[in-house]
Order: sequence, then structure tokens, then C-alpha cells
Amino acid sequence: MSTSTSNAGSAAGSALRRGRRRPVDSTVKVLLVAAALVSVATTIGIVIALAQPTVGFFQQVSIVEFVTGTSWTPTFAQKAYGVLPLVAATLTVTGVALTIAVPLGLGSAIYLSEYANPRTRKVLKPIIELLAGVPTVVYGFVALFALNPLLQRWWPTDNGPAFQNLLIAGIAMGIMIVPTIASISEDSMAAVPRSLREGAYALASTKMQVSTRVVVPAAMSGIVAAVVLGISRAVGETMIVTIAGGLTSDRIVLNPLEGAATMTAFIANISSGDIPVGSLDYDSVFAVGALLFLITFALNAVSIRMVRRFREVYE
Amino acid sequence: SSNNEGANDGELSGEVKVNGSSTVAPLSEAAATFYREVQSGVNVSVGTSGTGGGFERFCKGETDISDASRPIKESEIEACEAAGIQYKELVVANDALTVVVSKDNDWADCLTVDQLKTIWEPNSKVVNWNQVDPSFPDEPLKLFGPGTDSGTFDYFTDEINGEEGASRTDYTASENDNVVVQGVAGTKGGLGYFGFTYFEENADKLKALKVDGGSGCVEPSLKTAQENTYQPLSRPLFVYVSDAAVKKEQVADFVNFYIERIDDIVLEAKYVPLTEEQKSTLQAEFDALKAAA
Amino acid sequence: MSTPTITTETRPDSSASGDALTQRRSRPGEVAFRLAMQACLLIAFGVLAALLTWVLVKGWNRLDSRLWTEMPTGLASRLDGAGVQSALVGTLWIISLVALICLPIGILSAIYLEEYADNTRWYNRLLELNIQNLAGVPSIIFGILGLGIIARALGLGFTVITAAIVLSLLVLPVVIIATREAIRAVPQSIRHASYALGATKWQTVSRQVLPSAVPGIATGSILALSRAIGEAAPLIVLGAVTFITFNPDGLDSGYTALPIQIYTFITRSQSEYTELAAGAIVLLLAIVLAMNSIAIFVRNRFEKRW
Amino acid sequence: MNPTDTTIRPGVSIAGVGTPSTGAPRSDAADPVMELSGVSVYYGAYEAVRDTSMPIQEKQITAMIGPSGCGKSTILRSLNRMNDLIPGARVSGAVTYHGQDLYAKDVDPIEVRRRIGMVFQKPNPFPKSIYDNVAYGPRVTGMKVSSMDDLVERALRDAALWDEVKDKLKTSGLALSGGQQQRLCIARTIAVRPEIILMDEPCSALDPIATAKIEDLMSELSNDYTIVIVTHNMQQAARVSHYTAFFTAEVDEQQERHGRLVEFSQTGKLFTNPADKRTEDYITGRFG
Amino acid sequence: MNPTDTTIRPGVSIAGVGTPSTGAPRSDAADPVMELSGVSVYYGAYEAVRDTSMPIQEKQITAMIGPSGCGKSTILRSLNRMNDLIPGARVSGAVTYHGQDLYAKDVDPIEVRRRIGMVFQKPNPFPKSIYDNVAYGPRVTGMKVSSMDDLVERALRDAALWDEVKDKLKTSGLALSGGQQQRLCIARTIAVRPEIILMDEPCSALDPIATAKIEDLMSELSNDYTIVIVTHNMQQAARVSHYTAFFTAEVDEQQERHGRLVEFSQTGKLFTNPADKRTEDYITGRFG
Ligand SMILES: Nc1ncnc2c1ncn2[C@@H]1O[C@H](COP(=O)(O)OP(=O)(O)OP(=O)(O)O)[C@@H](O)[C@H]1O
Ligand SMILES: Nc1ncnc2c1ncn2[C@@H]1O[C@H](COP(=O)(O)OP(=O)(O)OP(=O)(O)O)[C@@H](O)[C@H]1O
Ligand SMILES: [Mg+2]
Ligand SMILES: [Mg+2]
Repeated sequence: MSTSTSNAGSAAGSALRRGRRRPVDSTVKVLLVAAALVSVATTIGIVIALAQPTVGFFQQVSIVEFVTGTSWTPTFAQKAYGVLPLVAATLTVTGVALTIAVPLGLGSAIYLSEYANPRTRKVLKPIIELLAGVPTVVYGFVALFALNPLLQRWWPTDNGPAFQNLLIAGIAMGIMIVPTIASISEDSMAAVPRSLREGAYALASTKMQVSTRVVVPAAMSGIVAAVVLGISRAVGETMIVTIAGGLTSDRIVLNPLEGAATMTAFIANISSGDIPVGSLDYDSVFAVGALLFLITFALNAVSIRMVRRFREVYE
Repeated sequence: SSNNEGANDGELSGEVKVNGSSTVAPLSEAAATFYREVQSGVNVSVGTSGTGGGFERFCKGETDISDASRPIKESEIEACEAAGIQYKELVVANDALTVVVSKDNDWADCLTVDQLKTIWEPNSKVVNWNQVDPSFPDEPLKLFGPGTDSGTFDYFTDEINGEEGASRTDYTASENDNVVVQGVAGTKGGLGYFGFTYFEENADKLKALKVDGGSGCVEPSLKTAQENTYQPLSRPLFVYVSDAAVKKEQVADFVNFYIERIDDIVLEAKYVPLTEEQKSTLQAEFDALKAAA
Repeated sequence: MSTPTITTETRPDSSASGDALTQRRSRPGEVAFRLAMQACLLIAFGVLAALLTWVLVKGWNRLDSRLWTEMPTGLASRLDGAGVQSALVGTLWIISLVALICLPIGILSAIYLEEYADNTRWYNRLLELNIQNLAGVPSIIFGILGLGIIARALGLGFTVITAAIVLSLLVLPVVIIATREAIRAVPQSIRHASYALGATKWQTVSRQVLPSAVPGIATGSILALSRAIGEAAPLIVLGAVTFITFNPDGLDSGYTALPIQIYTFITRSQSEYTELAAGAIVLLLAIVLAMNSIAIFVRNRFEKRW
Repeated sequence: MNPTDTTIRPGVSIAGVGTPSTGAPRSDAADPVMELSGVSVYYGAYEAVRDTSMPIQEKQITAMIGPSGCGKSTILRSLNRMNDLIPGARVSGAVTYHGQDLYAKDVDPIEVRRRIGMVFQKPNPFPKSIYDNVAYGPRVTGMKVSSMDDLVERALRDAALWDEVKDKLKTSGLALSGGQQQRLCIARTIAVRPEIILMDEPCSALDPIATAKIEDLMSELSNDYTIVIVTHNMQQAARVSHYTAFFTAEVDEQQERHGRLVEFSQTGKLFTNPADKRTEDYITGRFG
Repeated sequence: MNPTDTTIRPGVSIAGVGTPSTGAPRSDAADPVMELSGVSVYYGAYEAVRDTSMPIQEKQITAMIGPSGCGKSTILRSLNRMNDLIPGARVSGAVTYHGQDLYAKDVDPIEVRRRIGMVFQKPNPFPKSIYDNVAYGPRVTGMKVSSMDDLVERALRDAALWDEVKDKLKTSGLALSGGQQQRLCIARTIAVRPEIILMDEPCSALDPIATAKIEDLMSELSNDYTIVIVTHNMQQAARVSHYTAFFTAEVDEQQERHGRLVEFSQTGKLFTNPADKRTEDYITGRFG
């Protein structure tokens, strides 16, 4: 075809028929599908890796004992397989972490999105995102060697917290989660359309009223998603609790001043411990892993739903 | 820097994979560090997957040497047999499990095995020092110990309470040595136990108790442990080496080196050295292994 | 304080309303709220800054070239001269491999989901859901996957490549999600313009969409890699070797990595180890924060605002 | 400042001002309630609108028309200090309200906005219930009301929306149609009983039927309120307003565009007998 | 399908078609090059435009006008299968191009778009150099060209942009002004030598001067190309087009709005003597 002529009109109609093959396009598609299937394979792999030993475990331990028992002592002579102590410790740590992270994270987000001038925000927002990338082993170190001595020194009564305790792990985890919650909540507040703020200001609202009565409610699903993400990070976090959280699991510990094993800490410890691989005690790791997988699955479902709602509002 | 007679003087290469107990690891790490000075071409790695994890790999042929803080168990022997792995158990050091209390503890110097048992036995209700001995003051007893998945725990419970893993459960257990050290050091009524090394490293913060195993109070020390008078808490530490591994020149050379320098290594790792008798057994076992290979 | 006492029947008296404007209300709640929000920011980031500074101080004595030129030692008496070279090199090995494995798969998956998949189909929605779910699975579970499937079932053993695959799978969702967002940010009008000129789908994607999405993809990829660098939990389950005095020299080599090395230092009770841990943390942080800074810079500088 | 002290500048024809009895669209036209004198608005260093002077007559509808970008919205927002919210925006000259300079140091912008309400181009109801949308203003301004229900009902009635929503006051304001949303925004504004309502192209996002409803509503509201409306649609200005201001954008030597008030007069006069050639070109559709 | 076989439906006046010699705006007006018969377009279950039949005459400019949302863009996109790109969009009825049904199974949409180009409402140059913008189409369609430089120059000349950009062909297309960007998009489109160019409100984002340039360009291009243009601006339709189709939206019993072709005829006739009351209302500005 030369550059100088336009398509001959009469022949043009039939020329539209599919003539050309496009091998690149079809090859590419196969490649893309293959890549996308890797993530499916990953999930299947996880399920397989967890399922077989877990099934073996539950052939010897009743599921009822597992989910209702209040003592977890697979490594002792008197074995008990009630997973609740691990779950309770996980919840306690998560609770402490959220108590710290939610107000600090939300407050920071509100300040950045509604009060800080654009230049401050431009500097601070990237710093927050930067801090969200600090490896968790660092927080574990800091918890054990920096926060813990402080806590011991300043503890008002004689009966201070244990050397490894859930409080200190929770605090470190809370500090760790703040940037995540701040950053995501700020994103969702920034996504609240300007027009809503203007509408509120035009009705003689003060800045605080705009923030608390319009922006925060409008950004609520994003904020909830941020908090849920914080929860799932706390539940799945391993290094901090392994380093600073303790290993007690013979009873349900709800006092954050004591140390106790979370689900993740238990898994990490047994994985590097001296008990024979393949034994029932060892398989308990997989049962706990499977439970952890299910819990995060549920949290994800909540979070995905929240994010979706948050997207729907203004798009 | 050191004179390594006997070993192959030529340049060796290849890998030596050691894995297993974190209690024994300091010995193997020290050996690896010394060995690197004479054979820099051999890559020795020391993993700490625990005694169990170590044996699992060992019996699958994934590692050459397994560090163990307890003897191999029946299930593990079966696994090795099933995979056709032949091996020898070598005792490379002694350890004295040390019972420690806070420096502030001015009432207790020695505990009998029975007293230890009252404290540590399953379902023990002892929560105050005066329940251990009426002459002790009214001071809350806080207990610390190693991770319950460790060989140390197994050994201590076996010797004191008569069954591996039989222990009260309501104490602070941790894989982290710092926890026992800091916990006991910071709690007036604290009591804990762990390997002698950790006590030596923290002797400024802790006080070791003597143990009366029936023939009077004996304090834990290199001497008492080596002389076997610190009973019942002195224990051997093991290294397992497989036939197949010894067929590899660099592994054989490394193990040979390990045995020759065993005193330096044990000293460096702050464990209790072998007696002469133990040393000759060690050499004999190794020779047998080489011969078999 | 002039709270308007207006009922629904009346409105401000217009003749007076000019003056009423100047009776500025004092609003103490307003000020308190602002201060509280500001305090949150200051506390949160003050504490973080203090902690990081503390690590720096703690590790100060070890912050010299020994850290990366020397190998770890098994001799307690020589801790002073020890470094973490093998861990640093191990980390660099792993991260390079993660980049090679994870980025192509992640980017191609994202292209599929964003440009090719018909998301009214159940299987595509499932795929998407699966990726969102994987993003939330705790890293330690990936360690279990690596141990059971990759090291054992696939027989790759306890090698650099196993660690790289596990960490790749761990951060794959991050890459996919970031890439999808970058692709989604390319305006539809660019695609339409390309199609309207007779381009095929792949021409449109490869020549218009991807080049425009590069900054976003780069940002997401770097963030994913820096996350992989800092992960320790899966490697613990994988039984990363913790004492190594040589650098990895191949895919099937043994390895250790910085976070693992730090973790083992932390569990030792001698104060030399604590210092060494702090020094290694500063090294790790320097790498991770440098990577994150590059990522954020790339995003803020090059990402197009359409 | 004396509200009748309107400087007539070269290039700006101001007609029909100061003589409210002659040909005024309403017999009750009164003195200006607001007055702009020499108002310029800047965004940073950029002068978006230059030197605008015009009055806003009480209980009349004043329309601002002109091509896109000529600064209509900018001027409108300067009337209730909404520009304060744009970083870098600045107003020079005087905007008075009942003789009080709105930009005087001791003026509380929040009080200003309570008295001078605003309705926006795109309906922007809060993502709350219809009821809460209307009750929002009274609540935040701390109005003492005997019955919030009554107040909400009345505002919705005044905005000609009550009959359509009375059975679903608890549903979200976002669930309404565009026209209903815009009337909800008007209801929300009148719930705080402002004196003046500013409207920035309130119908441009609406279909013709919804537009007609809002136009009727405006005429209705002008019995009680002073209304200023910005519109792109000349027919609309002609239909609803009593006074019209025509703005355009001039290009200066540096190729920068600055908004300018070209002509202000009674609506009838401006459309039938414009004083300025540019006005005529615009209203006859010769550009835009 | 026979292109002259245009069914005249109740409610749709089609005037001036089939009698090209009588009062045709150009003496060379030919047979329709495209033909819509009974075309409805759906988005999922929603029927956005109903039952449209009209011809597109060769080398003429056909304008589509009508209020917002009446489906002009929808119909336009159905002419080169751009609707394929919208998930859930579906076309029923027949769209023929030289007698070939565009929606037949064996038709390759990529070939269709090569022959029927499109210019969009908002100028959308690729974030590449001006040169690469123009060269993109020839490259992806694998056109065999003796000199790409010549081709680019010629396309830019045809789009009346050459003189303004010839010294900066390597700079980004995004660095041009809005009007230049739009001409670049036209240059890009004609570089692949399509037969028909579809334009969806190509001037709505432009200022009056840029608009005038594009309008001139369209007249120029209609010597070589068949052009279909959607516009909001009736004056523009009147100024540039030879044929005009007026669409509106009807509301059905379920309160759903559906686009409908009301009247199609020669532009002069439609504006001076509309056959339909609704057309008349619209062009006299009674609504919209
Ligand atoms: N926030 C802002 N920052 C900087 N410049 C602005 C801002 N808002 C508007 N401008 C500029 O000020 C000028 C006037 O804008 P304005 O929005 O007042 O025009 P308008 O007449 O309302 O136009 P339209 O009819 O399109 O709404 C324009 O050149 C615009 O680009
Ligand atoms: N992608 C889509 N999905 C669903 N509905 C759509 C989509 N695009 C358009 N519509 C709907 O189809 C109808 C016709 O839209 P279309 O964009 O064709 O109108 P138009 O006449 O071009 O309007 P405008 O003048 O505003 O551009 C509208 O009701 C619109 O909401
Ligand atoms: Mg405006
Ligand atoms: Mg359109």
C-alpha cells in the first residue's frame, strides 16, 4: 500500500474480513495466562503443604479439643492441644497494637489530609510510606532492647512486666502499623471529593466539623480497610512476637504484662526447635498454620469488601 | 597460624553441611571458623534447624553432619534406616545444665534434686521460696527455662522429673537466652536453668546454684562436669556423621580436624571439655567410621 | 459567644448582620482538636525516629567496613572483628533472583488481569480474589509452603533458589497489585486512540500502556523487593542456615540473609552480639530505606498525572 | 463604605444600578446588600480576575455570564470567602456586606458563610441520609431549634423536594437523581437561613426537566433570599435573573488571560440593548 | 444489503436522502458509503439508542446533534466497532460499509478501525514525540512506506499543523496547546489513510480560535475523506456539515431514557425547515 492513495472504496468492504494472522497476539495471551496461574498454583501449594500434616494431626487430636481446649502443651509430657491460648495471645497483642496504632494513625492522617499545608504533606507523606517499609525484625530488636528496659524502669509498681511480654510486643507492633494505617487512611481521606468539603464549609462548618462529620465518615470504608489491614498484619506478624512476646502457652493469658506464644511465634519456634520432625507435636505446627491461614482469609474477605465499597462511593 | 599435622595438606574444596541443635552449634561454628584458616576453599555451613530438624535432613541425606543436644530417637533412627543412611554418634563436649538465681538471692546456695523436682514437676504448686524450704524467706518464686522444644528441656526434665518433657508448664520459656538471663537477673525470686555456656557468659549477672544429687552439694564448673561429679545434670553433646559424608574428602578432613582441635573448640564455645577417655572413644569411633566408608 | 438563637421562623436580622460578622467566636474545641491531631503525628513519628536513632547509636561502634568485609565468626573471643559479609551477599543474591523471578511473572499477571481478562467471568474474578487473598497471607505460611513444596517436593533443597522462589511468591501479589494500579492509571483515551488507529491489543498494551505505566510499575516493584529483603519469618521456617563463612556461589548454594543473621544475633546473650545486631540492622535499614526512597522518588517524580 | 458609592470604570458599563424604581424587574428592589469595589482575585501570582465593581441587590437574582475561564466562579467564591480554602488565593479591593468589609481582619469567615450560603455546580450531597444532609447545617452552626424535624421538613418544602422524599428521609442523599440531589443541596443551604445564596452553575449537570424545576425554585426563593447565580446558559440568565453581569477574559501583553467585568445592567436591558460590542457578540452566539 | 434500502420509520423524518442532485450541498455527493439500518445499541441490558437508520454519504460531512445523553457518541462508536471495547456493549441491526456488514462474524475489527478512523472529544495525543504520534498508526498497521518522514510531514501538513511544529517534531505531543493537540490527533488519524473519519465533539475542549481552525480543516478534509462529527454546538453543525442527524432521548414507561434519531436531512433544510416539532424546539433553544 502506498502512502499516496486512500483505500479503494469498492474493494474496501470485503477487505475487512479476517485475513491476517496475528501469531504474536495469541502467543502473548498464553504467556499471560501462564503467569497469572502462578498465583493460583501458590494458593494450591499452600493448601497442600498445610493439608496433609493437618489431616494427620486431626486424626489423632479431636477438632473439638483443638478449638475449645484452654491449654496448649504439645512439647510437654502431659500434652494438651487446645489452641485457644495461642489465639488469645494473638488477639491480646493485636488489641494492644490497635489501641496504639488506630488513634495515632488516624490522627496523623487527619492532620495530614485536613490541616497540614501542602508542602508539609508533600514531605511527610513519603516519609510515612518510607517508614512502612522498615523490616519487622528491627521492631523486634527495638522492642526487646530499647522499649523493654524503659518499660521495666518506669513501671510504677514492683511487680513489673515479664522480660518478654505481650505488652511490649504489642507496642512495637502498634508503632510498626501506624504508618500503614496513616498512609491508607490518608489516601482514602484524600479521595473524598473536594466538593464535599466545600459543601460543608459553605454551610459554615469549622475545620474540625468538616474533618469529623464529613471527611472521616465519607472515608470510613477506606479507614476500616486500613484498620483491617493493620489487624491482619498484626495477626500474621512473626518476628516481633518471636523476639519479644514470650512462649507461654499452657493457659490463656489475657494479661498483656505476661509473655505468651502467639500462633506465629509458636510456629517459628517449633520450626527451629529440637523435636523430631513428623511427630504429632511437630504436625501441630501445620494445624496452627492452617488456622492462621483461615483467620487471615476471613480478614481479607472483610478488607476486600471494605475496599470495594470505598471505591464505589465516588467512582 | 596453627599446625595441622595429619590432615591432607592439599587444597580442598567443596561443601560441608552441618545442621541441627542450636546448643551444639557454637561448637561446630568454632570448628568451622578454625577450619577456614587452614582450608579456605571448603565451605562449611552450620544451620540451626534444631536437633529434630537436623536429623530430618540428615536422614534424608541433605546434610553431612548433624548437631544434636540429645541422642537420636527411635523414629529418627527408622527414618535414617529407611533412607539407607549409616552414621556414627560422636560425643564432642560435655555440658553442665546450670540452675541459676538472681545475684540478689542470698538465701539459696544449693538445692537437692528432690527440691528441684518439687519445683519443676508437672502440676507443681510451688510458687514461693518458702514452699521449697521453710528456712527460705517468703519470696515469690518465678521460673524461667529454655524453649520446651529444646534438647536442654528434654534432658533436664528427664533427669529431674524422671520423664522427658514432664514439667510444670506455667513458667517463662524462651528460645532466647536473654530471656532467662535477664528474667532471672532482674527478679529477686527468679530461678532458671540452661547450658553452662550461658552462665559463664553472664556470670556477672547471675548466681549458679550447687546441686545435690545424693552425694553432697556440687557446684557446676568445668572441673566438676568433666570429673562427672556434677550429677545428674552434666550431659554429653553429640555430632552425628554419616558414612556417605565421610566418603567426601573435605568432610572427612573437617571431622578429622574437629577431633584434633576438640579442646580448642570446646574451650572457645565455653563447654566442658572431654575427658581423656571420651577423647579416645571419639577417635576410635571416627576411625571405625572411616574404615567403614 | 453568639450562638445564633434562631428558630425556624426567623433569620438573622439583616440590618445587624454586617456587624455580627466581626464577633469572632472563640472555638477552644477547634484548637484542641487541631493540637490533638498534630500530637498524633508528632508522637507517632517522634517515637519511630527515636527508635531508629537508638538503633543507630547502639550499633554505632560496629558501623565500619568490617561489617561488610568480614565474615561472621564462630569464636566468641573474636566477635569484635566479625562482620556479616556472607549475610549481605546472601541477601543480594536472593533479591536479584527475586527480581528475576517475581517481576516478569507479576507484571505479566497484572497485564492479563487488567487488559485481557473479562472480569465478568467467574474464573477471572476468582483469580483476582485469590491474589488479594495471597497478599494478606502471613509470611510465615509461605515458609511452610517453601519447606513442604519447594524445598522438599520439588527437591530444590535448602538453597538460594528455594529462598528466592519463596520470597518471590510472597511478594508477587504486591507486584501484581501495584502494576495493575499503574496500568489502570493509564487513561482509557490512550487505549482508544491506539485502537482507533488500527492497532491490535498487544500493540496497544506494549507500545502505549506499558511505557506509560513504567513509573508506577517500577515503584511497586522496588517496594516489593525491599519487602522481600526484610523478611525473616519464612526463612526461619525454611531453616535458613545461620552460620556461613563463605559467600553463595550459585543457585544451589547454601546461604544466610541479613534478617536471619540479625535474628540469631538477637537470641544470643552476649552484648557483643547485640551490638553486632544493631550494626547489621543499620545496614539492612540503609538498603531497605534507600530502595524505598528511590521508589517513592520515582513515583512522585515520573508518575504522570493525567 | 457607602453602598451606593459605585465607581464606574472605563470599559465597564453599569446600567440600571442606583435607579431601582426605573424599569427594575421587581417593584421591591432595594439597596445593594453586597457591593464589590475594585475586586481583583489572585491565585498565587496569577491575577485571575481584575478590578471588578458591581452591586448585589437585595432579594433579586443577579446572574453572572461569560465564556469559560473568565473568572465567574472565582468572583462568586470571593463573596463568601470560599477562596480562603484555596491555598495561595488572595482577594484585593473591597467586598462589603451591609457595609462591613468581608475581608476585614476581625471578620470570622465561618460567620460569613453562615449568612451567605452556596450551591455548587455538581450536586454534592453528603454521603448521609437526606434528613442528615439537611440537618447538618443547623447542627454544626449550633442553631437552637425547637424541632429539627420541622426545620428539615420546611427546608425540603421550600426546596420543592418534600413531596418526593418525605417517605424516604432516612435513605442516602446519593440515592436521589441529579436534579433531586441539587434541590437537596439547596434545601441544605436554606436550612441555615442564610440571607444570600450563591449558586455556581447549579443546573449544568442536570437534564432540561430538572433544570426547569430549579429555575422555578429560584424565582420562588427570590421572595425571601438574595440570589447570585453563575451560568453558562444565556437563556437561563435571561429567564431567571433581574440583573446580569457579563464577564470575559482579556489577554494581556504577556499572553496571560485575566477575567474582566464587561457590562452590568438589568437583565432585560443587557440582552436587548447591550452597551458593549463584546456583550453583543457573546449573546448573539458569535463566539463561545 | 442495498445501501439505498433505507426504511423510513414513523417518527423519523429523513429528508434529502436518495435525491443527491436536488439541493445537495456538493455536486459530487455520492451513494452512501455507510448505512445504518435499525441499529440499537445496548450497554448490558440497557438500550441506550433505539432503532436508528441513516446513511453516511461519501466525502460529505454528516453531523449528529442532540442533547446530552441521547446516544450520539454511542452511535458514532458503533460505526468503527469502538463499542467492542466497552464490556457489555452490544449492537443489533445492521451497520454496513460498502455493503459489508461491519458486525459479521468474519470481520476483523482491527481492519475496520484502520479504514474508519476516529478523533476524540478530549485531545489524546500519546505521551510520545509529535513525530512518533503520527508515525504510530503506519507502524502498527504495518503500512509499507517509502519514507516515514515524508508521510509524517504530509499528514501534519494535511492537518494544518506542519508550520507550527516542524522545528520540534521530537518534543512531546503533550507539550502542545489544546488546539494543536487536537490537530495532531487528526494528523495521526489521516496518517493511516482511512476512508472515513469519525469525530466526537472534537472542539468541545477548545477555545474559539482553535475551534475555527479545526472547522476550516474539516471542510478541507472533506475533499478527500468522509467525515462524521458529533457536536453539541448547533452553530457548528450548521457551519460545517452537509447532512445533520438530530437525536433526542425519550423516556419510556419504566422511566428509562433511550436515545432516538428524530430527524435526518440536509443541514440547510434541518435548520431552516425542520420537519419535527422536537427538532424545532431544540434548534430554537427552547431546551438544552
Ligand atoms: N485553584 C486555582 N488555582 C489556580 N488558578 C485557578 C484556580 N481556579 C481557577 N483558576 C484560574 O482562574 C481563571 C478563572 O477561573 P474560574 O474557574 O473562575 O472561571 P469560570 O469563569 O468559572 O470558568 P467556567 O465557566 O469554566 O467555570 C481560569 O484561568 C482558571 O484557570
Ligand atoms: N459505557 C457505558 N456503560 C453504560 N451506559 C453508558 C455507557 N456510555 C454511555 N452510556 C449511557 O448511554 C446513553 C447515551 O450516552 P452517550 O455517551 O452516547 O450520549 P451522548 O449523546 O454522546 O451524550 P454527551 O453529549 O453527553 O456526550 C447515556 O444514557 C449514557 O449514560
Ligand atoms: Mg466556573
Ligand atoms: Mg458524547
